[in-house]
Formats: sequence, structure tokens, C-alpha cells
Amino acid sequence: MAEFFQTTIHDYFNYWVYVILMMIGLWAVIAKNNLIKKLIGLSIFQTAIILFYVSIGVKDGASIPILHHHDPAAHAVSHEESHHKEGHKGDDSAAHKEPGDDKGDNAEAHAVNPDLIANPLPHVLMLTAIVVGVATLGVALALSQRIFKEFGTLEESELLEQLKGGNVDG
Amino acid sequence: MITKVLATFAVVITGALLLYGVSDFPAFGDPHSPANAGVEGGAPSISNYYITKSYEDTKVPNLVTSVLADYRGYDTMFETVVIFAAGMAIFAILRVFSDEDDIEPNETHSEGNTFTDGDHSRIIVGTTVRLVVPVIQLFALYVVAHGHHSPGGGFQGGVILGASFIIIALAMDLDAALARFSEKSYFRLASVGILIYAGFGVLCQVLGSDFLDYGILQKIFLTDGPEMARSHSMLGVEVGVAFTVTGIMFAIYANLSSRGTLKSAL
Amino acid sequence: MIFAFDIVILIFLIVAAVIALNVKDLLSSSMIYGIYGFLICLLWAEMGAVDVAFTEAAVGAGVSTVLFIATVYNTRRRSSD
Amino acid sequence: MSMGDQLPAIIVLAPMFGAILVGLLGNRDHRICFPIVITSLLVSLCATIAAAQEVFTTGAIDYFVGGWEEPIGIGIHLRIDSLNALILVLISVVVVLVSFFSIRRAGDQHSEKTPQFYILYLLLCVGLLGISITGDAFNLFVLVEVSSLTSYGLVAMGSSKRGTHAALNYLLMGTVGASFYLLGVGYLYLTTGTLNMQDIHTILQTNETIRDSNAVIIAFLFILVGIWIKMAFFPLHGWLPNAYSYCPSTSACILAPLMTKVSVYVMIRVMIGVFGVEWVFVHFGWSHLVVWMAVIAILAGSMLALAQREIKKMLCYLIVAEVGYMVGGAWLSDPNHWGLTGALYHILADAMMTLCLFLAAGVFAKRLGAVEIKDLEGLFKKMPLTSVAFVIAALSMIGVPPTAGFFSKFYLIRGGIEGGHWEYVAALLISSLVNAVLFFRIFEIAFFGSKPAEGHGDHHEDVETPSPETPSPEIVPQEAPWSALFPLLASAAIIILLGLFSGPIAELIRESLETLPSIVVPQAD
Repeated sequence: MAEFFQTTIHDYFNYWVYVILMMIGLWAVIAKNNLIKKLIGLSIFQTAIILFYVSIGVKDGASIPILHHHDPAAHAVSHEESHHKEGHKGDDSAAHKEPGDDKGDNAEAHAVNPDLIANPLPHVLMLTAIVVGVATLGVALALSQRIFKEFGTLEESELLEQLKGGNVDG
Repeated sequence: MITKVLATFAVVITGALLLYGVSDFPAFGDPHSPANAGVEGGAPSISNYYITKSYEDTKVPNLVTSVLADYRGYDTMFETVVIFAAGMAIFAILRVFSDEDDIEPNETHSEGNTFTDGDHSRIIVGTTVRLVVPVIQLFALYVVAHGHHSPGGGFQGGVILGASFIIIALAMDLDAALARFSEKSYFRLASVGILIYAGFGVLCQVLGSDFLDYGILQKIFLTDGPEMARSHSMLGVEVGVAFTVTGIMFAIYANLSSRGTLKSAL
Repeated sequence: MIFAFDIVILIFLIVAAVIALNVKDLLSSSMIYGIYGFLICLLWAEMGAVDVAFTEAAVGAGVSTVLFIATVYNTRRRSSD
Repeated sequence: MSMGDQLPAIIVLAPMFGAILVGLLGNRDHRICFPIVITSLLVSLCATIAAAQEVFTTGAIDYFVGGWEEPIGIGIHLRIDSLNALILVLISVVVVLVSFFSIRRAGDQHSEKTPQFYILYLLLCVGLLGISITGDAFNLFVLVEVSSLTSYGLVAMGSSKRGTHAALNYLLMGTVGASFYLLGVGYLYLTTGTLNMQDIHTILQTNETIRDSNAVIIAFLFILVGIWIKMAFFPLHGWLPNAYSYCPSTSACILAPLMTKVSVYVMIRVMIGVFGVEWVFVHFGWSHLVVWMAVIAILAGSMLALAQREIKKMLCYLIVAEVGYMVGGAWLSDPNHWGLTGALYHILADAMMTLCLFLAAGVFAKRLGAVEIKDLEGLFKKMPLTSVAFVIAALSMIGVPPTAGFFSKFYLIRGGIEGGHWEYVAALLISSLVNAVLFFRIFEIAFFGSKPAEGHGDHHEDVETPSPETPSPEIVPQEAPWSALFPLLASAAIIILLGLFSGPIAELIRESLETLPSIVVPQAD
């Protein structure tokens, strides 16, 4: 059972959930009748993509991408002890030769071990994506307020009737 | 009804394709996946470079801030431009100047400018907000300044600073918040923010290096090496971002809550 | 990165998303979207992405919910579907 | 550090500093906006011309923002090579021309929002120029968002009720498209570990396991669908006709010629620069299906254009058909790349044609209040110069020899023949025929008066009692103002110049495609 748990659940559960969330969002954007619901669906769709990116950079047993003490050498040493207790995996992967830090390994006795720190790149990309999402949401809400001011409704069905029926000014 | 069927059909196909792609992914949390540890064919993994070398290059412990503001600073500049463009677009779409008839004109609040203006139901909210807002603004400045060592930075600090003005608008009314942070000043603040960011970049060019190459600024910051110059200029850039985000976040709230009239509001 | 905690939040996320989209009253729908925002911020903090979590809490969940509520206040609160 | 190699930064920074200055100084006095706009755009124009010259003399310009060079993927890498040098020049030329057209707009309605209009206009230029220069996959997403957000603002800026609804639909589809692109880049990053386009290219060529993995195929599929939505490729074109016909005419004149063409360039850059031609045509291999989709796009676009009564709606459906030309051309996989040459040349030609037609439509709507085709009564007499430009653009759309449209069709048809895609060649010819019918119908109304049966030639006009639709001759609206005439005639002249110099231009484009391996796709049928 633990084997099944390890391979299917642990390895791919995050990616399954992001796909499900994305599809809920996409379905809402297309099928919901109310404009505000469409926008909530759009936001869910975007946060699901951000969830996908963040789960790329996750490493088992790794700490947050901030180097605690100013002196990297001291930092790496304390890091290894703190990890002995927590996860046995942390120990043997620390010994494993990493391409990143083999240069001048002995000179910097304890170069920072990349396996013990989460991958910062997806986090940077996602700061941008969150802020872009809010900017788009702001513009979309401004548009829906103006639509309400001009058409009197936010329901897609009623909007289409008014557009098709009355000769709305071009 | 047809759109619901069409939507379900499109969604199922997209989901199936995505899951088909997922089957080839490395395991979740695997430290040696291509993204975390690079591929033999390609160059050495860039994220490992960031983890091991970024402290030497920029003297900034928070790796995310160093990658955000220095290595990929060009991305972040355009992200600030996105926020600025959103503020301008919302102004262009929603802002009205002539007070033509408003839909559902809300009952106008009594003109009191004090936080509670005598209305008993607002005493609790008014007094707490009056006490909390300076602390929020102080915390926002801390978040911007401390972005190098702890999670935070220009965006988060700017949003919190903007939120402090939004709280004033919610507790009292929009006019009180606009009295403290008028429309002309928050658009000017936003423009100054981008001017700071792009100014740092052009300053590097003027001094003879590439756009946004902060190392050259050691001539100005008189630091002993380019690393500290990078750290200082990153703080400067984060301040620019905070200015823009503060201005635009409050601009978006002010326009949305008052249907563009900047008068009677939420 | 405690995996059990991970699974629990992910399930809450899906439930919050479905409820936020199916509630008829837009004001409560916005608030449940706020809950969804803070849940996903909790998940990211737990996955080690602290900067992203901070931004999502301040920008994604905080300001977006306020903007949604401002818009619902200025338009109609009932939603047909 | 000579100015020479700072060009990629200057090209993008000039309009951005223009936007900042308008932001700071614009509210005090609106008259100061236009001078700032025109100087920053002219600086950018000179920079793009200088960059193009340097690219075609010495070679590609590589620029590393922030000075991060040694490991390739660290910083953001900007690259101007022969693929995007001409596109950059095209964007800055169109942007300068439309800024002249926008002077008149400042005077009339919404004059309080003039600074905001120019800020959005300049930031749109920043986004489009940035998209053409960048060599980083995620940076491309951010710049797509910059240009999209500014275009939503520009579309929704007018007072038309339909325009607001069209802008919201445009926003929803545009955001879904950009998110699909972001998702595709995420799948690529997860499998290759880098975001730099050249780096991904080398990895996809050297590393077998990654090249054959499903994730890369799905990544390419989602990037493609995302870009197709931004490009309004036929099944995904729903947002374009309403968005471009109900928005203010200045916004239409800047968005119609550039947004879709730059997305076509992005598709070609992703196909050639990131995935590589042989991966796309051999491993991905759906090129026959895409060419058939392009054929459907061309025919549907042309037929729908025929069915329209409003001028701008008709032009919008012509854009959808033109996008079908370019996508089909790019996917022809003909051995010596005439299809790709035709597609890239068509980006230049079609942008100019669309610009000229939309400027003319904007002027007709403003001067004559002519929205429907039948309102173009006696146009040639009323507005001779505008009509000359309109006729040149129309002939170019049809594909009459001296104009650029003919040569781009010529290259595309040649690519279609060599690639064995006869259905594509047939679609091109049918579409040219439909364009001919479309525009001659307008010429007839514009030249001969509303009802040909009613006796042609205006010399009869004063004799008969002027029927209600034909306004009495003495109220003849005079020619459009110079601020509209100059861009119109300039774009018409450029269409002819592009046509005359099509030989050397095609040679420049082919030089960039020389390095591509010429692969003959095993004919499926």
C-alpha cells in the first residue's frame, strides 16, 4: 500500500489537483451566465496555473529559498544538522555530488547544497503572474461595471438579447 | 444550454491533454528533476546557479528578491508597466467627470470627516481603523525595506500601503481617503515609481554598462565591490515598484468603488 | 513540506472553488473566493514558496476580494446561475 | 560602450520614457502630450532602422540585460536577427503613422482622457516592440500581457455600448489565450529546466528523451493554441470582429494592423527558434491538419466578409482570412521554405494594407458618417485623395501586380505548389476572387452612385430630383484633414514600395531561413 501511496498519490497528486482546478475555472469562464462568476472562474483558472508552476520548484525536505545566516559556510553546516532529525533522505542526498557545487568544493568547505533549498525561479515567475492576474481582474471588473451602467444587467443571456434585439448604437 | 455542453466538451478535452502531458513529468518534489537540477545535454541548471552563486553576486540572502530584481529585473520592470497600464486602462474605461445621473444613487453619507462622525454603528470600526492605519503603513514600509532578508519586497509592501488607504476609504468614506491621497497625487506617484525603476536601468547604461547592470553603480554608491552596489540598487528598484503598486492599487479601488465618479462610494 | 497537510488543503481548495462558483448570492461568492485565495496562500507557504504566499495573501486574496465586493455593491447582488 | 550595441534597450525604452513623461506632465496641459509621443516614437523608429541595418550588414545583435552572460539562461537575453529586424521596423513605422491620425482624436470627445489615451498607446508600442525583441519565453508572456491590457483599455475607451461588451469578451478570450501560452512554457520549463529560447532549442535537438516526451508535445500544443487565440485564427476568432469594429477608430487603426501580425511572428519564432523546424514537421507532424485549418480559415473569413454590410466588420473578417494565409504559409513545410518567406513577407504587406483600409474606414466614419457600405455614395468625388489610398490598398488586397499583396500571394502560392498543398493554392485564388468582388462592389457604389440601375454618372444628378439618399451636390464634405491624409497616403505609398522592392526584401527574409534544414515531410496521402 505504501508503495502505491508513494508512486501514484505522492508523485502526481499535486498535478492532478491543478488540472482539476484549471478545468473548473475554464468551465466557469465558458459556461457561467453571470459576468462576475465568469471572472471568478478566470481567477481560479489563473491561480491553478500558478499552483502548477510552484509545484515544479518543490523539493522534498528542502527549506525556503532564503539563506538564513549571512555567512554561507556557517549556514550550510547548521542546515545539515537540522535535517538529520527530520528526513533521513536529506542526509544521503547531501553527500551526493551535486554538479552545482563541485567547483572548489574543498575551498568553500560547505558550499550551499542546492538540494536542500527550494528552487527560487518558479517563485519569481509566479510573483509576476499573480500581479498580472490582479491587473487583468481590475480591468475586467471596470468593464463589467460599465456594462451594468449601460445595459442594466450582468447576465450574459440578457446582454445578448439587448444586443441582438434593440438597435443599440454602433 | 448549448454553451454548457460545448464548455464541458472543451474542458474534458483540455483536461485529458494536460493529464496526458503529466504522465511524463518527473515525480513531485524530486530534487533532481530537470527544472531543479538541469539536464545533461543543456547548460548547468540555472536554478542551482541561483542557489549557489546568487549570494556571492548580490549579497542578498533572499534568493527570490535577488532573482526578481537583479537577474530577471527586465521581467519585473514590465510587470510594473502592466500594473501602471491597468491603472490607466481602468481610468480610461470607468472615470466620468460630468455627474450625469448615477444609477441607484446611494444615500449620501453624512458629511462628517471624523472617523465616527457621530454615527454610533461606526464607532468600533472608526476608532480601530484610526489606531491601526499608521501601524499598517509602518509595516508596509518595513516589508518594502526588508525585502532582502525576509519574504516581501516592492509588490507586497506596495499593496499593503495601498490597502491602508483603502481601509480609510472603507471606514470613513472615499472623500476622506481622497483628501489624504488625491487622484493627481496617486497617478503622479505611480509614474514616479516607474521613472525610478527605468531610471536605475538607464543610469547603468549612462555609466557605460548594459541596461539594468547594477554592478556599474558602484561608482555612485562608492561600495567596495559591485555586489553591494547591486544590493543597494535592488532596494532602490523595490522602492520604485512599491510606489507604483501603492498608487495603482488605490486608484483601482477608488474608481471601482465609486463607479468612476470618485464621489459617493462603498 | 508535510505531505498529509498538502492533500488536505488541496481537497479544501477544490471544494472552495466549486462552492464559490455555484453560490447564487454574489457577495458570499466573493467571500468564498477570498477563502479560496487564503487557502491557496496557505498551501504555497507550506510548499516552501513564502514570497508567493505573501503576495497571494496581500494581492490575490486580499485586494481581489475587496474589488469583487466593490463591484457587487455597485451592480446587482443576485446571480441567475 | 558605443551606442550601437545598446540598440535593443533603446528601442523599447524610448516609448516607455515617453509614457512616463506623459504620465507626469500630461495632466497639466494636454497639448504637450503629442510632441512627447512623436519624439519618443521617432527615436524608436531611428533605433529600429539602425538595428535592422546592423543586422543585415554584420549579423544578429545579442543583448544580455543586466550584463548576465556566462551561463546562458541566467539573465534575460534579447536578440535581433534577420527574422525580427523587419518586423521591428514595420511596428515603429505603423505606430508613427497612426500617432499622426490620433491628433484629430484628441480634439473631440473624451478630451480629459487624452493623456491616458497616449499612455496606453505608448505602452502598447512598448509591448509590441518588446515581444519582437525578447529571446526569453516567460518574458514574452509578460510583454503579451502588457500589450493585451493596453489593447483592452484602448478598445473599451470609446462611448459605444457594444464596444464595452466586445472589450470584455476580448479580455476573457485574450486572458485564456495568454494563460494557455504560460501553461505551455511551464511544461517546457519543467522538462528542459530553462526559459531561454536558444537554450531550449539546443536541448530539444541534443537530448532524445526530452525530444520524444509527451510533455513537450503538449507544451507545443498549448503554446500554439494560446497564440492562435491571440491571433484570431479561424475557430478561435470570435472576439476580433466586434472588438475592432465597435472601438474608437484610432484604436482600431493601431490594433488591427499590428496585434494579429505580431502574434503570427511569435508563432513563427516559436516554431523556428524554440522547437526547431524538423521537430515541428517530423515529430509533431500535424502540418497537413494545420494547413487544412488555414484553408477553412481563408474561405470562412472571405465568405463572412462578403456577407457583411458594415465596412469595419467586413475588414475584420478580411483580417481573419489574412491570418489564415500566414498560418497556412508558415506550415506548408515546402522544401525550400517559400511558404515561410511568403508568410513573413505577408506580415509586412498585410499590416500596411490593413492600416490603410482601417485609416480610410475611420475617415469615412468621421467625415461622412458612413458605417454601412451603401453610405459610401459618390465617394470618389467627395474625397478624392482618400479614395486613391483606399483603392491602392484594395488592389493590394486583391493582389494586383504592382502592389505588395500580389508578391506575397505569389510567394505563398509558390510555396503551396512546391509543398504539394493544392488545397491551399486553391483557397488563395478563391479568396483573391472574393476580395475582388468585395472591393469592386464598393468601387461601384463609391464611383457610380447608390443604384447602378438609376443611370450611372453624377452628371445626371442635378437634373433629376435628388433622391433622398444622395445628398445634394453642393454639401460636398471636403477632403479629410492633413493629419488623416498623411498616414493614409504614406501607407499607400509604402504598399507600392514594398511591392516594387519585393525581390530584395524576400532575399533578406530568405537569408534568415537559410540555416533551416530543408526537410521533405513524408506526404501523408
